[in-house]
Amino acid sequence: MKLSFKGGIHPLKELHEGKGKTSALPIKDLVPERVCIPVDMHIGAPSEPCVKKGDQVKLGQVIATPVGGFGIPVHASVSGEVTAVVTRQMLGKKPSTCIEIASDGQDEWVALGPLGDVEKAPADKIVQQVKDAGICGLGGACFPAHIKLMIPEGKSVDTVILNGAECETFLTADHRLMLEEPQRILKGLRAIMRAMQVAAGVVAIEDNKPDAIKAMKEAAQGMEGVRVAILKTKYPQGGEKQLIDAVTKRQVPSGGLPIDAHVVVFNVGTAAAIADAVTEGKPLISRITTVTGAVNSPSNLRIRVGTSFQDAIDAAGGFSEEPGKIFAGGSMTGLAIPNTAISLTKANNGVVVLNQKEAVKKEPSPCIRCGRCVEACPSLLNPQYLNVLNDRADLAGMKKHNVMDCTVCGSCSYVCPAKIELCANFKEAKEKITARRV
Amino acid sequence: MELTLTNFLLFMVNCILTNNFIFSRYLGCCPFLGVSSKVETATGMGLAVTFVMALASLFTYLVYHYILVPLQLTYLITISFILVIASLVQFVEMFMKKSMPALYNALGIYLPLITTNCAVLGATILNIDNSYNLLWSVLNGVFGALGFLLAIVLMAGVRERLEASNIPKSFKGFPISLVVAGLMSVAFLGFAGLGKM
Amino acid sequence: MKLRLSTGPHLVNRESTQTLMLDVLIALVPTTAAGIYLFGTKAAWVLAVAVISAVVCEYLFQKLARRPVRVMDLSAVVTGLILGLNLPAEAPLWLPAIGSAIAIILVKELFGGIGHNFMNPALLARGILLASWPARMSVYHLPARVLGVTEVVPAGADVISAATPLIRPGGYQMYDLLMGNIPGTIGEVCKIAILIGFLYMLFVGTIRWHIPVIFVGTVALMTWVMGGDPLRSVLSGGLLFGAVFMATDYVTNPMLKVGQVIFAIGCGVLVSVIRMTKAFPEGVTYAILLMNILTPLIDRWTSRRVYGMVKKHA
Amino acid sequence: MRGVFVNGIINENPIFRLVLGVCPVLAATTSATNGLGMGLAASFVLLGSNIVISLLRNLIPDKVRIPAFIVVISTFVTIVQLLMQAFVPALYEALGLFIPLIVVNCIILARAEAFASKNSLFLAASDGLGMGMGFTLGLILIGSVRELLGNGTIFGTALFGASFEPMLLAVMAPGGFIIFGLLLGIVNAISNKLSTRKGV
Repeated sequence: MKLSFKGGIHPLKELHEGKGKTSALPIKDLVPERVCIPVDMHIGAPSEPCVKKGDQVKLGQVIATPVGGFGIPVHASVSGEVTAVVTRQMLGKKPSTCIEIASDGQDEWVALGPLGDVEKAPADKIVQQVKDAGICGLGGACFPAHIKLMIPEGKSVDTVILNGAECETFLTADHRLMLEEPQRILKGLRAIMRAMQVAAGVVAIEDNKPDAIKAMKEAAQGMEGVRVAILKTKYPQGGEKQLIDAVTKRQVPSGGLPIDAHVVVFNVGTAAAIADAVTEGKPLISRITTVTGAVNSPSNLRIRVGTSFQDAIDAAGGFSEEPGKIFAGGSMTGLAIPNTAISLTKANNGVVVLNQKEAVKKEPSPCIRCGRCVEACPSLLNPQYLNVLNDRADLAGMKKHNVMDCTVCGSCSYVCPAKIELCANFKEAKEKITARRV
Repeated sequence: MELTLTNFLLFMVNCILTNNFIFSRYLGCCPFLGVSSKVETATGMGLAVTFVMALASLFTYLVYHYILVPLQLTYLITISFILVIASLVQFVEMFMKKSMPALYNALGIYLPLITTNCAVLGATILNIDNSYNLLWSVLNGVFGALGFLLAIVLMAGVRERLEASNIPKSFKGFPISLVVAGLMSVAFLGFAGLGKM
Repeated sequence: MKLRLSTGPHLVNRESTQTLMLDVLIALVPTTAAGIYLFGTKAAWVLAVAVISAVVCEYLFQKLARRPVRVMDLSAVVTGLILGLNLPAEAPLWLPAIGSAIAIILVKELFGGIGHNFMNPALLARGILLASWPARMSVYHLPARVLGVTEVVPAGADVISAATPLIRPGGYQMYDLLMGNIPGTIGEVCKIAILIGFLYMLFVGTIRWHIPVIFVGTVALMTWVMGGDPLRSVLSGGLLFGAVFMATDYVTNPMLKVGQVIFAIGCGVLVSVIRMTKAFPEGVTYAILLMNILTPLIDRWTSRRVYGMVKKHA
Repeated sequence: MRGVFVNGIINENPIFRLVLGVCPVLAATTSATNGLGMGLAASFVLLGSNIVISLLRNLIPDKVRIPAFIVVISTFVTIVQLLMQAFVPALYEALGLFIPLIVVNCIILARAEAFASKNSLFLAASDGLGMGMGFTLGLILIGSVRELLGNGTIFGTALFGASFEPMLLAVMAPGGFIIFGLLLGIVNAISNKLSTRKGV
């Protein structure tokens, strides 16, 4: 029986169209001439650069040391010479310090310290190895993985879920990864289960990727405690709360974390990175990103962290027509970028280019109370009433009506026939509420 | 009109729905327009009016039949009734302030408004015009007030929702409330057939 | 290269207010066609005047009040057409004209335009017309032509002083009720056409089944409980047309499904009660209007459990 | 003095500006004649009570102010009630319950409280007249609009031909609310336009 959750939107033809362009294309490697790696890619204090202009660095060498409990080190994603340590405006709100490295084309690895086979690696060392490899969630949040591996006092975890849903539009990175390297992912899952002493591991995949489901099932044969769960294709199935609801039928308590529902969720890409760190001691220096939309040859690229958007787009054959808007990620939760000079980070799972026609702004018209947004909201909120409160700038009222439980998934804005930007309003309101402690 | 279940139900439906104090008899429109911006305040006002109407019907009936009629002073009906109601409200306010503080601060603020409420005096005079006996007078008062409560709560519900819509500037406030009341009373015409005694 | 910066989602559904209203119009085509076929060109004129008057009134009001003109979202056309279908074919042409003016200006635009009216414009206009010109509104002639096969209907104009066959002694066979060979307003007679429209709207997703099915079901149940013939009660009067096209008007019914169920049951009960009193042959108009008034309170008092409203798992 | 009189009619018109005494306004405007009748009755009571109250304003102790006003007003109402029953029974029948209800009409109590008890006899009288006139004019305006729509006549004289079909709703309860609401809105709109043009 296919698992699913309440609410959400059923993808229409044009949503699927987005994935069709790249779901059959194998992953191509891209080694750029130049990278510009920001030091604040992860959630937590930005790391402190420990190299200066002119230093020679090898592939995987630590170029910024972690700061604070959440901090993780930043590694060089190409071997070559550090050309500059400068502050530049990236995707974040404030400019961030970045380390530019010009590649020497050798791709020569620095000395690595693997822990060996995942089944025999010492459990307590895995967490430190993951931290030293600078691994953070590749699903889009980039939350430091080693923090999730450590179970805080008084909490318990009985299931680890690998998020292979990839419910976002246009993106096929996880899909190709599951198809081409299932063993790496499952090794990573075993490593996580070993580190957290958890017996059950579930890889959750949407039923619009049958080939990936088959590949993962074959790879998981005989693996103890590992199973593949098939989910109905519906957006936002990949959201942590919706995934936990679908797989374990438990709900993350409002204001709580997945661990309050005894579950931890990792992206399949993160698991693969953990496998590399444990078995080969390799830090996280590359990730798979789908470059698609108005580009001549849409493709799935294994980009190095710090590659500029322009290099990624050129590798995908450059613009096929005058771009109107480019966003990092899928069309539902992607962040629009101001220019193509900024660089891709560990969190960017996609680059989508829209032409002028698709990018035009749709004029909102008055709400006709049609109730489609209420049906679509996966957090079971009432977006229509929240928007009425938002028009009155009644932040306290919105908080009382659980706007903080909104996961900003965009389903309500997607279905609204009056084209009201509900999701944008709620995102802004949430930021104001946290900022002003309403 | 003897007290049977059908008569009781018909009378209730008649007072609350068919001949609603506000929508078909125009009694009590001032507080109806004034106090119906919030559902909480509207319910408070409605309950206060019900409370006072029950007592008013009782006392005015007694005053009329045991003072005015024997002394052939029935032409003093208006003066005596309004004085009875005014003093009643004063007394109820003092009584509630002392012994039911919770109820007082919920309904207290509306009590002075009730003296100038046409519904109270109107109902008591109707009791006499229709020559109801004591029981039917009190029932008429209570059901009439419940009709008032229903109308004012419905109105408050609608007006709360209208806060979010951009009504033309010159229609904001009283004009739009009157139009809303008018449109509601068109719907209440549907009850014309009900409660035919 | 000028890149537009905005927050997600960047690609949205193609459905817009205009397409929704267009779907409602398409769903109304069978009913309109049946009405015009049954009642002849008189009916066509009534419908045309109703629609044109609605659109013109909306355009003028929005221009006068210096508001963005939204006539293109077809909501005025829908209101006009539904009002027209609510009128008898014999109605003099000034009736739909005034009716549409009331529906658009008094009930919708005065409250701030689409989305802000608290009662269904077409239905309230019918209520006002019924109260203002009762004679004109309740003169129903037997349709001029006949749909499908039926025994010979007396040729004479079978004028009924009150609407629909509820009153007529001897009543009509079920077949006539279904096909619309009965006196009534233009839109409510031919039940088959209404059902086609209903199925289309369900298929396209404009409306959900909850309100029409529960509304009609409640009326059938209450009629059965009170000893009447449920099927006949469902097929007579304006019940089907009201339940499918007017009770499902988004703006005036509750937002949450549980609220809509309460709304539908309320409508059903009120229709049965009003019909029982025989004051008005037609309870549907007033029942839906009364429930429209209750909708803000239903919305206020219904809520659903938000995701995560659970105590921390043991 | 003239200012006070005009003020009662225009700037502080009891119906369109202060929106007081809504019940009688709706109930008595089913026809222009009813409106006139109610207007005159209310004006008589208002005038009488203003005069008496301003005469006695120093004698009435402040504590017992409201009940005293009510006694004065209700005596005048009873007088009007008896006079109308005697001389214009048809009009009395038409207005019915709403004649005694003049006692609780907010305008009279408000004027007594706010104006008559604080000013000299002459001013109080002119204010009473002004307010009364304003009230009556308002009632006549609404009454004639409703009568025109309701049965095509004003003060009983038919204006349109026989073919005119009156809008019965206008003389029914809902019509009262709607027409009064619309007129109120239109008056607001006109006065807003006037004040903006004069830059007031």
